[in-house]
Amino acid sequence: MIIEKEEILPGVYRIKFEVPAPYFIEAQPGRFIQLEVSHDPFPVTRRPFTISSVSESSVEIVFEAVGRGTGILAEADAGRSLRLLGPLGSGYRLDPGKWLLIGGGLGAAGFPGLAATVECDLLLLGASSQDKLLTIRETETVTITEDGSSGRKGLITDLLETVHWEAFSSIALCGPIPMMKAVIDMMPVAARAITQVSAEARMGCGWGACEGCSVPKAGGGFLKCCSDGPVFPADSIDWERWEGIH
Amino acid sequence: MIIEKEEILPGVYRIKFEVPAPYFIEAQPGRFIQLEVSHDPFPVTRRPFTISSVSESSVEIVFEAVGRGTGILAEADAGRSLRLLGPLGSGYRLDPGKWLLIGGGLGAAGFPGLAATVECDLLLLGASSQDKLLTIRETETVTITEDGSSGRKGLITDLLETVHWEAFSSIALCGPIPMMKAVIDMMPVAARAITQVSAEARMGCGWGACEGCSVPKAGGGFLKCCSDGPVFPADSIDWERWEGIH
Amino acid sequence: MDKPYKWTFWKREFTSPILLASGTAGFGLELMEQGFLTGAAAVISKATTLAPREGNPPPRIVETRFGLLNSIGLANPGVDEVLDTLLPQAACLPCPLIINVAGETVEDFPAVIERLEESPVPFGYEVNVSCPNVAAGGIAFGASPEIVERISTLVKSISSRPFSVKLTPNEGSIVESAKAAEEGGADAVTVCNTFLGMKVDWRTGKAPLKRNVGGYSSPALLPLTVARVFKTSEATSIPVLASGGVNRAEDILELLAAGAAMVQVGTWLLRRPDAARELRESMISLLEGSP
Amino acid sequence: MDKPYKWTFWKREFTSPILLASGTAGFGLELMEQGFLTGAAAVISKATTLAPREGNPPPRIVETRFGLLNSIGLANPGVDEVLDTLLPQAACLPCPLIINVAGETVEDFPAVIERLEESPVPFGYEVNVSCPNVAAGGIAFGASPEIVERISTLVKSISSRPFSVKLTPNEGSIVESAKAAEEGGADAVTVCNTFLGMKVDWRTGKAPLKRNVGGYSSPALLPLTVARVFKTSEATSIPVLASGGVNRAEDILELLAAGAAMVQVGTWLLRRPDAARELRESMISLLEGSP
Ligand SMILES: Cc1cc2nc3c(=O)[nH]c(=O)nc-3n(C[C@H](O)[C@H](O)[C@H](O)COP(=O)(O)OP(=O)(O)OC[C@H]3O[C@@H](n4cnc5c(N)ncnc54)[C@H](O)[C@@H]3O)c2cc1C
Ligand SMILES: Cc1cc2nc3c(=O)[nH]c(=O)nc-3n(C[C@H](O)[C@H](O)[C@H](O)COP(=O)(O)OP(=O)(O)OC[C@H]3O[C@@H](n4cnc5c(N)ncnc54)[C@H](O)[C@@H]3O)c2cc1C
Ligand SMILES: Cc1cc2nc3c(=O)[nH]c(=O)nc-3n(C[C@H](O)[C@H](O)[C@H](O)COP(=O)(O)O)c2cc1C
Ligand SMILES: Cc1cc2nc3c(=O)[nH]c(=O)nc-3n(C[C@H](O)[C@H](O)[C@H](O)COP(=O)(O)O)c2cc1C
Ligand code: FES
Ligand code: FES
Repeated sequence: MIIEKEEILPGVYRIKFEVPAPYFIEAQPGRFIQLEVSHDPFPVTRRPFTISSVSESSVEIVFEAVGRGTGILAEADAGRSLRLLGPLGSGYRLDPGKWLLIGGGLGAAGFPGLAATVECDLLLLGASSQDKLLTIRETETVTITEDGSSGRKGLITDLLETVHWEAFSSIALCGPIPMMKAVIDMMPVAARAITQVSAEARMGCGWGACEGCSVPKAGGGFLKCCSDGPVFPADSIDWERWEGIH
Repeated sequence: MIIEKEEILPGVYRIKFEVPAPYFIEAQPGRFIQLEVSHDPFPVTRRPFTISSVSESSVEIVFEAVGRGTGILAEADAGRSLRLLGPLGSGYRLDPGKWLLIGGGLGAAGFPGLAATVECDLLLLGASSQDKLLTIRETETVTITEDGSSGRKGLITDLLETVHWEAFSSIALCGPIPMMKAVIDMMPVAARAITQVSAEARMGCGWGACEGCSVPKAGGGFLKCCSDGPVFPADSIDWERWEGIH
Repeated sequence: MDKPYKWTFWKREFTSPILLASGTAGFGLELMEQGFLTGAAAVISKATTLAPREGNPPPRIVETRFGLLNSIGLANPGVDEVLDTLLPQAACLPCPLIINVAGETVEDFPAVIERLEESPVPFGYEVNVSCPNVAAGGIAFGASPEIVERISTLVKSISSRPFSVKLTPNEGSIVESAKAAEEGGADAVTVCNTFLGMKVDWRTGKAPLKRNVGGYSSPALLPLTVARVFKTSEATSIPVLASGGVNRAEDILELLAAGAAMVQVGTWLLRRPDAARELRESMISLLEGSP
Repeated sequence: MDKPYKWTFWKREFTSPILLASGTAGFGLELMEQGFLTGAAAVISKATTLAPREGNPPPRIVETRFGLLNSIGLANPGVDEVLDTLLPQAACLPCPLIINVAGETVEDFPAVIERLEESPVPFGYEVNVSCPNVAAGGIAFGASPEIVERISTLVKSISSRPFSVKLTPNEGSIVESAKAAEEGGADAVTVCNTFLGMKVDWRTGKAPLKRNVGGYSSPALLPLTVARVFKTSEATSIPVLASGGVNRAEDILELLAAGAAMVQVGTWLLRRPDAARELRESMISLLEGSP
């Protein structure tokens, strides 16, 4: 059941669901849920959302209304019951040491949970404008926007020049594929090796059965976003092929 | 737009629609409308309802919630806008002289308009019980119910024995097919010749194009309920074949 | 699709790509009376056969959860009555009339069309090879490319009017049949028709349709039509008339993008007799609004 | 269907008529872990081929307004890996496992099954003749009754386990192919599979699926399955396994009434991994509640 709903940015919503059992509290950051957005059979499949944060009795997501399913969700009021499946997939490998988080747009939706779990030293957030920029509390954040409405004006890659890559022992990266690829391409090889990316793909089931959610694998073949991921070592992905999909 | 809605009997509703132009006032009794019950594409077709009564700016129907479409209508509140097509079909031939009206259950839904137009001398109404018995104002009415909860206990045919058929110059008959056939079978031949029946059939279009609404024609072939009727001379129908349909 | 939006089909220019599908618009007469033909490029008549046909026993229309089953059985007054009564009236239609022709044998098709040639009214024909071939045990003519080609050749030989062959999605290969129609001289193919469907009441074990199965149509079948339009338009060079599943302006644009030359609206017309106008208007707004 | 409701299939008794359809349940392992196999009579595995297959380029799943297009491309690790890894794990399933087999040539089918015979795990096979026959230019094996019969005969000759032939609704005649499967010794036919479907973005003119067309499934296709189950069960005396359009208990009962021996649930399982339990329970309530 939806217990809270808020439009945190224009067209971007935070929804908190009540969950009966406390199994979400165990969910490591980066895992996701599958939401049944309508009582009708249509749209047929559920919609996947990264778990943004959890408590004993609740789970939160942050999403942007981009289409049909998220449009229905954006209209849903507190009190509405929706079927929710999860936590699904595997999240970030929670290595000790200092973390650098790099998020593009709504890619940062999963960072609150991650930032609360690991030792997050620096958070770089980019977006087209302030309107699309999530804020994540209690973390040193540097922002950049394409229109300069928050932080520097430019692309997230412009922030990378000054990063001391050696200072971090883990990097989390999440955002649109071209943005992630640009970031990966600019990284020193050593940084790539410690980078985990949170991937997105159209999903059928969300639990490993349908082979619908393929992400091109480095060296050939495909990974299953829903069960091999959605968080993957950056090196396990074939970035060229992946970029070609969209 | 629905301007009034009332549950007049358990599961039986009267709905009054506002209509923009006064063309309904001209509709002769027995004509019908096609209502689009949902904004969705499903159910695909409209639902036909006899016009129960009309005013300059409104049209009324009386219906029973028997399935999906009428179920949706039964839930619709005043203020809801529905697309309405009509008046469709051809109604009663309004011959002068005394009329006898015979209705079974909801078959009497169209009688208020008819009774207000012709010189209605006697109205015979039958139903399974009082719960299903419509009341039509300002007309001498004799009722009969299967369970005896209103009027005599029995079937409408039990009322026919005492009817002075010669006293009437027109007869209107409407109800379930087996009931209508039973009435027709008991009538003197002369009465049959002055009887008009209001027929029902599953409709596609409602305006004569699809050949979906066939009613077996006396002498072979089919009549189109929507455009040849829905009101037909009793003699134009092949009652044996018609009864076999259901 | 340049402004002021025009679609050319069979050498005529139309301001709308919408055809009213066979069996759902009669001969256009009822719609004309109400002024509901605005927005329609042409009307396709209900099936016309050599002899009059009563059609199937009722009920002929049965709804399912997400669509419609019909079992009309090609009810029509026969070609004589069509020539004597309906075509003279249809001469007043504000748009061209295409006559849909059905038969029980291969020879029926040219026979009906030969008669129709007597009238100046038809703009062209739609040859419905989805109906059962009595001589071949009830398998649709359209299931066999050889028969499709033969029928097309026969029709071509007796009429100089353009014709489309309306294919069936239920049997055979629609692509092979489309190629055969082109080979035989058809000026278009209609892709496709209703899909074989059925409803059973599980409580009684009975089907509401007396013949058990009927023709199923539904807006949910649009992707099936899109695929078949795409494949047949790739495989042939004659115009493809799309038919199946249209109830929105977006659906029309999608079928045009998939390769259709014109798009038919059938079942939706039963619900919205003014569908052609409505759909055309909202299609134009979409086109104007698009970058 | 006497209380305590039992369905007999391939000489086994089941307390549910529900099979989990190929490609939507993996090998049942994920569902087993969650306890979601309750209510399922058997799991049908995803397609297994001789060599491993990567599958089609993503996106592989595209939604349409009223249904789902998939273009998985029979992605699977190949029969060796299935034998080495998946079948040993599947030995713990609480219900039987039927292996769905696909191929690119006629000979692939018996070759894969010959290997699978090495394992004690499979309860039987489902031979997917809806896939394209490379030697015949990509037309589905299932389109030709002769080829269906040949494949059935070959499979019969190398395995004593029961098998079903999964027919295609897209090409040929499903009734003729069902008869051919019976003739060749098949122990059941599966009727049917996804329908060829496509989506096109009218603004860009592009199809989201890289191969343009894919397999379409939707609850709105149920009447198409009902008709085909009815016709094939009339024409053959082997069990018919219904597949297509089920998302309610009523749908299952309708397919059983139309002649199905067992009923598969596919796409709906993607949305409700515990569909088998849910559907079985509500089916039993309907049966109890009915007069
Ligand atoms: C593991 C995972 C986690 C996600 N977490 C979040 C999140 O926390 N917040 C958030 O806003 N979004 C998230 N997404 C994306 C979100 O699932 C999609 O935006 C949503 O499914 C779109 O549904 P729709 O019906 O509104 O869009 P549709 O109307 O179906 O399509 C609109 C657009 O969205 C794209 N799209 C559709 N489905 C997906 C999908 N499954 N993945 C990516 N793009 C898609 C389509 O290509 C299309 O361009 C996540 C996706 C995945 C796979
Ligand atoms: C000319 C005409 C006038 C009518 N006037 C009235 C009226 O004034 N008041 C009233 O209550 N009903 C009237 N009906 C019947 C009414 O149209 C049906 O009850 C209604 O369409 C059922 O819709 P549904 O979706 O609720 O039923 P469904 O869920 O579709 O079916 C429920 C039951 O209703 C029957 N049914 C479905 N459609 C029709 C139909 N078109 N005609 C007859 N039976 C049908 C089915 O056989 C089924 O048993 C009239 C029908 C016609 C043809
Ligand atoms: C009630 C009805 C009657 C039809 N009659 C015919 C017909 O006589 N000849 C024909 O070729 N197609 C006939 N069709 C098929 C339609 O012309 C159309 O091809 C089909 O319904 C698919 O399109 P739609 O989804 O727009 O309805 C009929 C369809 C319906 C619903
Ligand atoms: C994602 C997906 C994958 C599928 N993979 C296979 C497959 O590998 N082999 C097969 O025979 N059928 C496959 N199918 C078809 C289903 O088994 C089923 O026959 C079809 O989807 C119709 O049933 P439904 O409406 O219940 O989904 C697949 C269907 C889907 C949706
Ligand atoms: S979404 Fe089905 S396997 Fe990943
Ligand atoms: S309902 Fe279409 S002709 Fe009567």
